[in-house]
Amino acid sequence: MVTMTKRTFAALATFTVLPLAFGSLDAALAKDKVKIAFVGPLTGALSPHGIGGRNSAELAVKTMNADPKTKYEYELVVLDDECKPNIGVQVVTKIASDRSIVAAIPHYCSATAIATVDIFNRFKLPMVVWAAVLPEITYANKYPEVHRVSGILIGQNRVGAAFMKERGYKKFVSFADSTDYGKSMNKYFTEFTKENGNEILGTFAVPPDQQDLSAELTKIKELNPEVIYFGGLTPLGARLRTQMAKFGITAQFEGNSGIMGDAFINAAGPELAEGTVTFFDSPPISKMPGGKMFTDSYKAAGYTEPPEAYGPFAYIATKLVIDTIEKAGPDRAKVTAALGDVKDVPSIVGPITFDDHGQNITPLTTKYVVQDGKWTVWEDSEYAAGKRKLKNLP
Amino acid sequence: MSALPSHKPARVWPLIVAVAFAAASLTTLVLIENQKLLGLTLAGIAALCFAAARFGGVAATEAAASENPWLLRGLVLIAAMAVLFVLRDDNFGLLMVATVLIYATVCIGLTIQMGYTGLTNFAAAAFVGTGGYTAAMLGQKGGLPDIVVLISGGLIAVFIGSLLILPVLRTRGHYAALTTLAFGVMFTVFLDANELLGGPQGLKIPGINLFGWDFSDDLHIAGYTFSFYVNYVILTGAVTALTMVLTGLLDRSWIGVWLDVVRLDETAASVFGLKVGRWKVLAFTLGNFLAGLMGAIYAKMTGFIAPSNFTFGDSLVMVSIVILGGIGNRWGVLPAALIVVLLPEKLQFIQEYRLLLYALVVIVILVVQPDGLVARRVRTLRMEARS
Amino acid sequence: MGTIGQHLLNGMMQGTIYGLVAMGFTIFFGVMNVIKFSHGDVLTVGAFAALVAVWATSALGMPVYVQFIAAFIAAMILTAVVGAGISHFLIMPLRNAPPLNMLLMTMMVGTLLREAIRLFFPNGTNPQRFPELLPAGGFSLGRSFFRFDALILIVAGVASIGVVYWIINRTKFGLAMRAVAEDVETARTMGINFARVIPLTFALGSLTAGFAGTIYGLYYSEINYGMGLLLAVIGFTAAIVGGLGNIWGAIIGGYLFAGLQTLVVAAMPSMSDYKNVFAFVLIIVLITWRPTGLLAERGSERV
Amino acid sequence: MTAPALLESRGLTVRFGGLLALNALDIDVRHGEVLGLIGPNGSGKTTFLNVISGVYSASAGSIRLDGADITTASAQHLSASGLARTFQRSRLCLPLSVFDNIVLGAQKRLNSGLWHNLIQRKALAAEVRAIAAEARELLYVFNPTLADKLYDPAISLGMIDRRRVEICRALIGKPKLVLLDEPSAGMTHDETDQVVDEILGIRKSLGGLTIIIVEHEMGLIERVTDRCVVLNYGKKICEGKFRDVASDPVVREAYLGQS
Repeated sequence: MVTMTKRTFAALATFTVLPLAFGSLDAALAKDKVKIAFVGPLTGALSPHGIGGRNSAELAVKTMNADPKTKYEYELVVLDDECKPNIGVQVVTKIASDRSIVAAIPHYCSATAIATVDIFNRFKLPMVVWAAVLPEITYANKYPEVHRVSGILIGQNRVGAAFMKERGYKKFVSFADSTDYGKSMNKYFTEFTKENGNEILGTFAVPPDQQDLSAELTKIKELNPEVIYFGGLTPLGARLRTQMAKFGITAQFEGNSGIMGDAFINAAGPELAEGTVTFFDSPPISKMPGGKMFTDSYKAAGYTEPPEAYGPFAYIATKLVIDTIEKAGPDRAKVTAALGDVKDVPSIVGPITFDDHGQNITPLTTKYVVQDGKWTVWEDSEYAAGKRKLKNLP
Repeated sequence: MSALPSHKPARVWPLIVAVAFAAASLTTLVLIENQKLLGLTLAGIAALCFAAARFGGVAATEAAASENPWLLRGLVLIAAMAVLFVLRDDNFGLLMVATVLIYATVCIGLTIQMGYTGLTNFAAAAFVGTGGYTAAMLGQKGGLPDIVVLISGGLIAVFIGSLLILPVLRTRGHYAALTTLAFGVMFTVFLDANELLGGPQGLKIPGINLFGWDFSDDLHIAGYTFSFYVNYVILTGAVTALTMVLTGLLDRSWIGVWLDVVRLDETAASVFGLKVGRWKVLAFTLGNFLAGLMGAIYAKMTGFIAPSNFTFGDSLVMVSIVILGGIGNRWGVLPAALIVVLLPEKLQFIQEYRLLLYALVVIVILVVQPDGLVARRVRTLRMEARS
Repeated sequence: MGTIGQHLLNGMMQGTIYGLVAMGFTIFFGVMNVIKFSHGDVLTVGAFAALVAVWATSALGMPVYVQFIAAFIAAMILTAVVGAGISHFLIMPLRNAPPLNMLLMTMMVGTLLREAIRLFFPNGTNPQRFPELLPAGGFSLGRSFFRFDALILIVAGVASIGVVYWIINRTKFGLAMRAVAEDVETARTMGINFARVIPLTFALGSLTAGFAGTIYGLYYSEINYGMGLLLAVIGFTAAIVGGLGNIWGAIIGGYLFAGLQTLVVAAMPSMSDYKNVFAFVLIIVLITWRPTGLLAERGSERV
Repeated sequence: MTAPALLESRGLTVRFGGLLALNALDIDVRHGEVLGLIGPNGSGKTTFLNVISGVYSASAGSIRLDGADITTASAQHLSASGLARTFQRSRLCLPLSVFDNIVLGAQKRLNSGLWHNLIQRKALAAEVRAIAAEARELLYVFNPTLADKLYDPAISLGMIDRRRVEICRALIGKPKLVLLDEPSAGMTHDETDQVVDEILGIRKSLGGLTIIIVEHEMGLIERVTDRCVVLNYGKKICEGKFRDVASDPVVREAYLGQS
């Protein structure tokens, strides 16, 4: 920022356009300032996730700054990637070429992350992806700068398929959105379901902004599956669940990380959401060490928007980055090296260990079911206890 | 026949001042990060432009420019080099400048279509995307030199456009708007559904390499290091400049008149023997070629291509550049592209309120300045008559 | 193929909503020669107004039928006011500007409304549940399931189309509207208050969006800030395919588009992601065949 | 009837839906004459002009120009065969300059090739100079001050000057046959007189120009036409010198019946 402003003045002087008064320089600070960047979708349909993530990252920065023991004063630079790859490339170029930014916590959307990893590598900016879940982000390259705390979507689907098989379900319909996320979800769901010897009666893909699902649902009703698997995000998921009921389709509803969060239950209503099962890469944070502190301080910080499912991941990614800077110093290369050594670092979503691709390999994939309008861990639910029953159980 | 009225040659200094001012404004806007300073600068630039228009500065500049086209071109070249030097290692700034130039060139193509010929095109982003995907697919196969790849981007966009030519020729006004809109919406849906072209996840594309000139390398000139984005700015700048010159010549020629007549009155045009369809096809082709070509460059510059870059919303952004700039004025496209591309970036500090504010700004401009930033002037072929 | 009846009903419901939206487009175009692209987002505003009305009335413990009526009234009043406001403050000042400017302006107004709902409605980015106020259930006929609520809403939608048609063709206000649509100057000399007819027409057209928004909420039980955009695209398409300025054309266009979408999914379920590709290709073919719409726009160009 | 007519229509019929706009019309236009086309509103005068200039197409019958069948010819082809016209409602391109508007009339003489227009700018400039001189000359005949407004936008002109520019646009292409559709429309009586004198002047200087003129203003018709054809409900009801036609009882009834 300092160099930027200086250069701005140089440009102005060169062309003598605007007579400008010099702004007062910031008073000298006790601690050195270190900048880190957060990137996520802040506008558009996915903005609740982006904003929840931003709030959580901000919370981590505030918490660390409040700690007198930290060596540096941290500043969070927040940028909107609109969940579009080209905008992602723009904003990442911006932070990557700003030498005062030491590390980044980027991206909710996978396509955007896949587009930007090359830039992180080119400009040697270390980063920790907080939410995008497609495997390619970490596994299609071997960039030392690239890390990710969120699990890849393969795990959710493997756990999900095994779980459904255990329950005895045999006939599935896959319903995914036509984005990279939905397509990938469908791919792994199909793979694992077939591996388990179960049958997929039909596969449907619709654009995430499609409102009317009646034509698809009429077809699904004919197919009469035991389970409808949904690979997509909350808005379409809630729509599907709602319209399923209107068509009198009583199949069991199975989702994944895309519908995890209160928004789904609010939009579908507690009655319809009841019994929905989902697989997500984190245990309830309230049960994890430090988790309650996160929830409480998030509330205390006065954020009106919920952190959403991946808020805790943004929080731990930010915290991890800051801890690493504290240890290694505010230098991109040193931070990159130190991030490579992360192993069994405790966090509110479980211990973090990066493999040689920078992927966190210890996500605690957890099974959830909606019970009385709340996401409940399967093992703790009345469903597991046999007091309530999933739909269509054979 | 009486001799043509004699003119005093126009003074050239307003032109020099104007070009220097434009270069300074561009550099400043790209560099400024501080919000207050940005606001001040914008206000300053607006005030100066207003004053220039009020006291005849704009007219003087135009007169000087149209009488000394080569001086203008030379000045622009010098100014461009100065800007490049100041921004030499600012990757983001250079990326933004190249992006602005790409948008501007696409919108000059749209100006030929919508501003001159009156062909509504709400699928510009789809044609840009066609060029980008062509570059991606040809790049994957490999073997072809990049110059061929880039030009193929334009040609394939023309080819895809030719599938639409029948409805475009047969319909007018809002009906034509619908055909292109439908095509634009269809394009993204198709890319999302289609696995061959990378699907919604998109494709990676290597950078440009023209005749051994690798665009991914930083430049070292006279002890200074220039970011590799300078390559892209040079390329896009050259294409934009060439497009501006050719479009200017087109506008100031019989063809320019015919295109205008086709837009303004098809019946009169055909009664006086103009082959309306032929000129529409020419305009549609030129515009789509530019869109495809720039799409190929853009895809190679950002290194990645995905359907969500080429939505109806993106087409709308391009149409709004054309309208905000002053429809039919190719010069207006430049400041409009700068504002429309840079503003959302500079508004990052208001985060989720950006789109709201952007919509508001566009509405205000439309109400206050319905002719756009730089209204189109009446063409006078007088210059040609005297030379 | 036992589900033809089901698909027919689905298509009818969708077509009714599309037709209502297209009818708005055509009313605005008929009177002012403008495409008001914000129409879809006005519909969203209506749906959210209806939601608030239902929340308020149910919090006051009112019976369901009061909530039902309140939803429609709130939606229609708010959309009428918004529509008249847009016409007065934004469309009238620009009425002599090129049509493209108007199109861009109304698209931006749409964006503004959409973003305003997203940012200022509590939890506005997330989809909202719309309470079910109509009797649940239905009856089966063969392998088709006829929902009561769908049947009621189709009847309501068709009735509202009839009412609008009646207003335009049988009332004094409708006469004034049609006079203005025919020729502003003549209408003026006939003593028609131009400055009053225009906002009232926009209020009427927008109010149908409020009505459609409420139907939408009741039928899908879920509304969200972004639903208007696609509806605007489809409504615009339907109005154009039918022939701008022709109410019947708009309604036929609405049912046609719904029919196309349904047909693709019913015939080729595995290609459902190509649904809109097919629908739009057919639209392009149709418009090439009839360049001024199925029911051609009235009045050919005078030479 | 020794020499063949320049334009002849035989059994020319135009239908719009159920409406019979032109009903089996036989009209001859001789070389070098000024033919007046008159008749009450809606009698088919303008429709006749629109059919022969290729704006509408005939439902039945035939049209020949200089012996060649042009019944189904496109407007472009007709323009190339030497036909030019003005319109009842001014159809100038208002945002364009007077020069641009006039140049449209000379379109077929100009080189519209891309190479010529973009690259061979010297040749283009020579063309511009030549056509500008011609346009100036033509405008000068009408109104000397108009010649100085060659590069003003058409929108800045008054009604009468716009009409003049339209007529210049029709004349600059050196047509064989000019169709004037209500040249007096939108102008005052005095202005009309002025334009009539100018048309007569031009005709004299060009020599041998054939004109069909559609007009309501009977004074104008009386002064300029050699012959008149009277239409009613798409049918020819009378033909001859204006003086004879004007006194014809059938014509009088047609006009009276209308008013």
